[in-house]
Amino acid sequence: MSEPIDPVSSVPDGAQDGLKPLAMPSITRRSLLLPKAPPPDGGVTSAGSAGEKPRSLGRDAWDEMRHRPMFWVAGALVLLFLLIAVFPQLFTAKDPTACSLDMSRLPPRPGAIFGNDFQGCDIYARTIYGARASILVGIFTALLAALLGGSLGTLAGYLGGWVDAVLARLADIFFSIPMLLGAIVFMAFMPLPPSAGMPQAVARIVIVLALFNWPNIFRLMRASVMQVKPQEYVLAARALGAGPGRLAMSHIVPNAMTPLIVVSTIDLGGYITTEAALSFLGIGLPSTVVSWGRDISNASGLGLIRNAPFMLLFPAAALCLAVLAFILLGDIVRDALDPKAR
Amino acid sequence: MGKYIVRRLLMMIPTFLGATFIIFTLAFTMPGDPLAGRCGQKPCPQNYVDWFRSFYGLDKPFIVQYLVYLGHLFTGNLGISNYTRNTVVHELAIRYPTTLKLALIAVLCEIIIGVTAGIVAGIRRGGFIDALVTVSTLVVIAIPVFVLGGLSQFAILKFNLNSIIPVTSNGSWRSLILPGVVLGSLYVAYVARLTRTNLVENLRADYVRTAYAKGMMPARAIGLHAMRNSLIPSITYVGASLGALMGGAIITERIFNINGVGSLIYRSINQRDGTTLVGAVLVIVVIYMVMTLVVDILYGYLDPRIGHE
Amino acid sequence: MKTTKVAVAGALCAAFALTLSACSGNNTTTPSTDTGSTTATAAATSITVRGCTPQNPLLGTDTSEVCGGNPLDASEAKLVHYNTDNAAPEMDIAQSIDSTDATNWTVKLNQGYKFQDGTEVKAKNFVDAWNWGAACDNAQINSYFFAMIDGFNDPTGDGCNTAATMSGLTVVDDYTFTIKTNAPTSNLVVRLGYTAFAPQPDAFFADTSQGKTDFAKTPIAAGPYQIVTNDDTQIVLKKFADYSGKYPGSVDQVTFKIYNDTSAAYNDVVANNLDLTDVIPSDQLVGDIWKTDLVNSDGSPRWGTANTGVIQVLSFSPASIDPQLADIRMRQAISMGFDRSAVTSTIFNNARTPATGWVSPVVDGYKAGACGDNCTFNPQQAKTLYDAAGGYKGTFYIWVNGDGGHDPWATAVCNQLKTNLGMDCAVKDTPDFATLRQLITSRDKSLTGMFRGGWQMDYPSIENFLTPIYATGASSNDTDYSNPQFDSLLKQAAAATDASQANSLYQQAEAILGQDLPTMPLWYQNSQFGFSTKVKSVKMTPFSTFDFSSVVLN
Amino acid sequence: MADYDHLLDVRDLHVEFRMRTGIAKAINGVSFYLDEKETLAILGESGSGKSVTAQAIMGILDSPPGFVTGGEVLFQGVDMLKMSRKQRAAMRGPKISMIFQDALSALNPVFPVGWQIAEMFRIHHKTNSSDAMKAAISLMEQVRIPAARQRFKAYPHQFSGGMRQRIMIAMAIALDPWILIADEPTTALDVTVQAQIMALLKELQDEHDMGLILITHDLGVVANVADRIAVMYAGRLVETAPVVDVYGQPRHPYTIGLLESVPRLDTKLGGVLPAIGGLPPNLLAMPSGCPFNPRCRFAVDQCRQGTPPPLESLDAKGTRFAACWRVADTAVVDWRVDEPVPDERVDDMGVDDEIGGWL
Repeated sequence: MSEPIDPVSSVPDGAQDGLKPLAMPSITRRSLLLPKAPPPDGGVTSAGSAGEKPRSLGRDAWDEMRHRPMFWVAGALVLLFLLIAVFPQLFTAKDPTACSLDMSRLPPRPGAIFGNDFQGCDIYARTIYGARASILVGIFTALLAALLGGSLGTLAGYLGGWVDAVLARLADIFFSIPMLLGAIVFMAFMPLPPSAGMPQAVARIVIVLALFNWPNIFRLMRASVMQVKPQEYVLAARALGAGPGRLAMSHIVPNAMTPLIVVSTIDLGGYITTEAALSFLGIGLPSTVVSWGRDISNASGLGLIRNAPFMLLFPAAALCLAVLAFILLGDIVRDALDPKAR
Repeated sequence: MGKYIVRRLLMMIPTFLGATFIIFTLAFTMPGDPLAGRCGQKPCPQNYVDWFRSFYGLDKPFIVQYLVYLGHLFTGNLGISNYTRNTVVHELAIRYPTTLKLALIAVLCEIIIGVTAGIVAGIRRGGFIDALVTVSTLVVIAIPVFVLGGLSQFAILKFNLNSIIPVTSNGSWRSLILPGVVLGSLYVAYVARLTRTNLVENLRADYVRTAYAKGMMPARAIGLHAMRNSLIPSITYVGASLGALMGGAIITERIFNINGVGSLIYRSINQRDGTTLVGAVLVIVVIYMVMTLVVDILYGYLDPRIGHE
Repeated sequence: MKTTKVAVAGALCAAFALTLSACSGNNTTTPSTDTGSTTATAAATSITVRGCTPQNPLLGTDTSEVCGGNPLDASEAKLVHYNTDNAAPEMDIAQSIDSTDATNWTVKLNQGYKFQDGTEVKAKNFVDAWNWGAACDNAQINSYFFAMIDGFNDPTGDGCNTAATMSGLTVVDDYTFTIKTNAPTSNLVVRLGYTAFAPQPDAFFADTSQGKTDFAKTPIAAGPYQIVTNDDTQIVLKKFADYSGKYPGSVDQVTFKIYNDTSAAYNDVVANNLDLTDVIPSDQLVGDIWKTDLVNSDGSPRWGTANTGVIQVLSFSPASIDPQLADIRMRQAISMGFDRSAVTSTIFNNARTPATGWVSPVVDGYKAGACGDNCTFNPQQAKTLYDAAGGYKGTFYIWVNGDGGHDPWATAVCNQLKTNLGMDCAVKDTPDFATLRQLITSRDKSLTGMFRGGWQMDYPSIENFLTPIYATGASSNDTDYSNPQFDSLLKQAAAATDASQANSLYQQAEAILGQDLPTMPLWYQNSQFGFSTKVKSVKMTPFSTFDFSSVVLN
Repeated sequence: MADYDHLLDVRDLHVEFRMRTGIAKAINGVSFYLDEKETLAILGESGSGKSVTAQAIMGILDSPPGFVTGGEVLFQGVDMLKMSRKQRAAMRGPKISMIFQDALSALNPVFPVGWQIAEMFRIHHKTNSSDAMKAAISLMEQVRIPAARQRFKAYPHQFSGGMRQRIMIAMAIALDPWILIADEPTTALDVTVQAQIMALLKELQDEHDMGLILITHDLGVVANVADRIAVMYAGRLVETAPVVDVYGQPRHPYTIGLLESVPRLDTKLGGVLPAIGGLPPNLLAMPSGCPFNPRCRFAVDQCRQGTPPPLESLDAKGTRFAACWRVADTAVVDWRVDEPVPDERVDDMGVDDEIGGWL
């Protein structure tokens, strides 16, 4: 028998350095990415391998999704929410801040289909206008986290060495502080200046949420880049004299983008929830900004739930629906991109 | 293995120091004065202010405060709460049993409800139960805990079940059931989906086909071979979630009046009780890091392919 | 939460129990020997009460908020006891407190009054305790309460005595001591019922721990209940068997269960897991739902209300911060521009009463209508005045602390101002009370518009609603209000030896506030409370504390 | 000897996969047989249905989506498709067993290999664990795993590819089955190891008197070990014959193509290796007529329409069959002579990476 028997061979399908912390689903914070089996190679989600054949995979994924009604439902909902966020006035003629105590807690009726809240404001108008802040927070946090985590992850994965070591530790630090906790502390640390309007209020939440969520994306991107880097076409490009910058931008990043986009979409729903939670605690958006979190908070006293459940029901339903739409969409795209799940 | 653990422990040090520094900086440079609201509408007498600042070391330069804190830390001294004047260790010690109970109830839900639902959905893939589990878990994930908490309290009160399942907690096991379930619901949903996904993946694995080829009935092929593999991520996830849950649950503890670590943290932020805040967060960070390590080791133990050499 | 914050807003004093009813004469001892003796024989009776985490050691001189104050008040006896119905001062440990010139006072003690460790309450227990509490070295929160005593040496205005003792206090014999005030203080007797003036036993002085924290864990006092255990989940008080005073407790044991959240306490009362809660969450007031929750099976209510010495105001930012508000017409317009009763009825379900002045109706000397037309809703005139003042440029802010549940009413006020005056109004909520207070005390330039203030009286006197808040340079004068005429009326009133004369002077001073409008009165607070099916005849004092002498078990 | 013609007789087997995108008819009327101790090689490209056939015989099709929709699978004259699930399961191991291409994924990664072998005894014979362990170690020795006793507790990933395949084999022969189905047993292995494994299989076949169904696309392997060959294309059997006949004169154009594309010593240096142009048909959209017609250089109009040609006997002995309208013409093709490469031939072997495996 000539076959070598290696007493302890490594896992064949990959780089198991046994050093990296496992990509355990992080729970306290983050992503509604429903974790796949944490892969033994430490951080590459199964979608990570998707990067290798983006084109045919994209086509396949599209074919797969096209046939799923849920994809269309989720996609339509996302579009609807985006439209509401951008043009709320298309959906209601009422001013969400025009309120009269005479109308306090009037139940749903023709002309005010969601009823009126405690202050006598029209709940339908507030629910419509409330979408904007939440969706903005969601989108910009996802973008910022993707930008921050993506670029640092690319750097770490591509450069390796001490850059990687330092960035990885930095990510660990932020990863080890639960997001809600970190956000609460940061909100107290960074109070909104009194003159601040909605853009600043949204920006503050976006910064704080992104600050505690970038390690997610960082890890994902780093693992993707590390996986893509030794691929032959990258080596070939390098052999042809592509500089590191060009190599990273034109070969590595595009191939590692797919998992990033999927995870960001799913996370987006989580950001909306977290924003609502912060507003619920009274430290998120100020009361001057119409937001679901505030309205839910204002309606969620037990006495109010019992007296005027519609006050809670409508904004809560809108919030849940928006979150659901984003995570559902992300989930479907992820499933479609993951050949194993088909 | 020993080497791996040592290496991981060493790697925790910079993480730990970094986290201390960030939290300490945030906590002690936070705008707002612990004394501002302390004497009500009236300002506190200057002598009290002076005493307060020197007693809690707030009169020293920030960096000195930090170094003194670190020094104390290595002797296990987490300082004194400026709100209750108890030691932070004491503040944590009296709250941890409650937080732990709550975490255990949530984890129990994860295991009992989450894993079971995931298994049933995975085995009956594409069936009604699968659809039900998939949709309901997504909905649960989309509902913020403060909405779920409020609705559950409402339901309990509405059906007069308060005497059986109290809607607020006094720290007893029974009174922690409802908050535990609410807190656990999100994790239950995750666990169910994780279990389902892995089971579905493993049911199609070659070795399950091998198991059938070896003449096994589905009970053994699925129940032993597929399950053994599918549950590894779920088990480690549950372990990791326990680590996260032991950090306290700020919102759930608020809604259900639970005197746990989460409410301690919230109070210490509101009262600008920096020492308590830093102490509590550090303990959470350490628990989280240690749990991550434990989970990784557990993973290696459950899945022989993962080596920690 | 809200009421806690309100209460934090002022040092709370409380009274203890009035034996049976208000008709008991001041000096009539009504020995409730039956209740006293049952302690040993019958099964011990016990009730649980909502509590919260004390911020400071349980010392009278170091406690300024309800969480520590409520249990402490139940355990302390002071020279003076406040009537549980009308807050009028009644002699308790003191047999008499007399003065002819409102400056030199002689205090005679009842003999045989016992501390809970069996030692007798003597004159030195007062004098030493007060000297200790006033001294800067001991850094007590309430040290400034002694500032009216002669010899309180405070060259730098720190609010404490730099010396160890105060010359104005002299022990005459075991049961007599004298107080000399450094200025005429006509309402001294009323003040002496405040918790800071409680005596301390010898055990207190024997304690060598820093700040007497060991003693303060389970302090020994002279009141009807003794604090036996005190931890983070509950504070347990047992009836003091040898209580010497006239206001004994009824049940054998009172347990303050620590709650973080008032709605949790409320739910527990509804579910009979808790016997008494002194706070009903505001959302439960909506639609009077709490009244339907809290009924016995026979339909009798398990709830009650009480007038309390709390007033809410919105303070106009000082002119140095917001010059636009310097114009009195602007302030008048704002004060007239919204309907107080609409807010109290809709937002508070009448748990507040629209204010007509700056002084709570529960105190002696209260006179309605000090604010006059300026506090009467009149949108037309408000609009006229507003336009005459040139309108408010920019956004007008109403500042409240976001953790106190103030957002709803502030939003309602804002919405009305928007509608009635056409001003651009917005509510600003700070993350918490501390942040708001800091913005206020530091006279932060961003604090334009109005900010919230809640004042809970320290002692039941009209003076307490005026001097600390509106006297020039007073400690809580957040608006930098200064009017020499007002100040001089306050001085005259303090020096008056006749109570009614003093009250009338104070009322004149209050009327000046009605013209100057430094702050805008909103409403007087009423307290709502709930109790379990286990107890009955629950009564709340004007200090929002329970009267433990009246509570009985079913 | 017994009242059946063949040890295994597959008659008109139909398998389809019901998917969201449509029904794929994976196996369309496949019939063949296997006699005792005989070796049958099933040849074909990926997707031709050879593995599906094997799984259908074993009864381990993924179902759904796979369903056996017709035919019979007679083992010693008894139709296994009519058995209860339990009876069927009891067949697997003692009667028929199977080894798979990728032993790493076919072995359960979280159980020790010895345990997995011993499991055969425990589930079928209820053997106690120590006896099962002894039997497993003896099997491991039989398949020549060095230090079998020590490696009993090792996990699959700790073995090399060849060793893993040996473990698969040990497991498959544990209960001394009548038939062993080997589904591309050597594809994933190094060339030297391939030979060793094939030799081992052959040896064990003789020792245990097993019938062997060898599923492969490696013609080199086939030539050495097989008695008969069955060639599959697009879910149909296109040619079956004794191995010498096929190598001597393949009769189906597809078989010819397959044989031509094997590099030989007499292939001209620098010459282009012939390959079958085009791709196997999509099972969801079969071409009309003979499924091979788009890639067939013999195709005529008859091949392009109507029903596919049936498998017909080519000789009197009844050992040769082919499914082609033009068998008459293929009989005279001298496939060993290098012909000019027709236009439609491409030398892109990368279109299907699995074909590359046997080059």
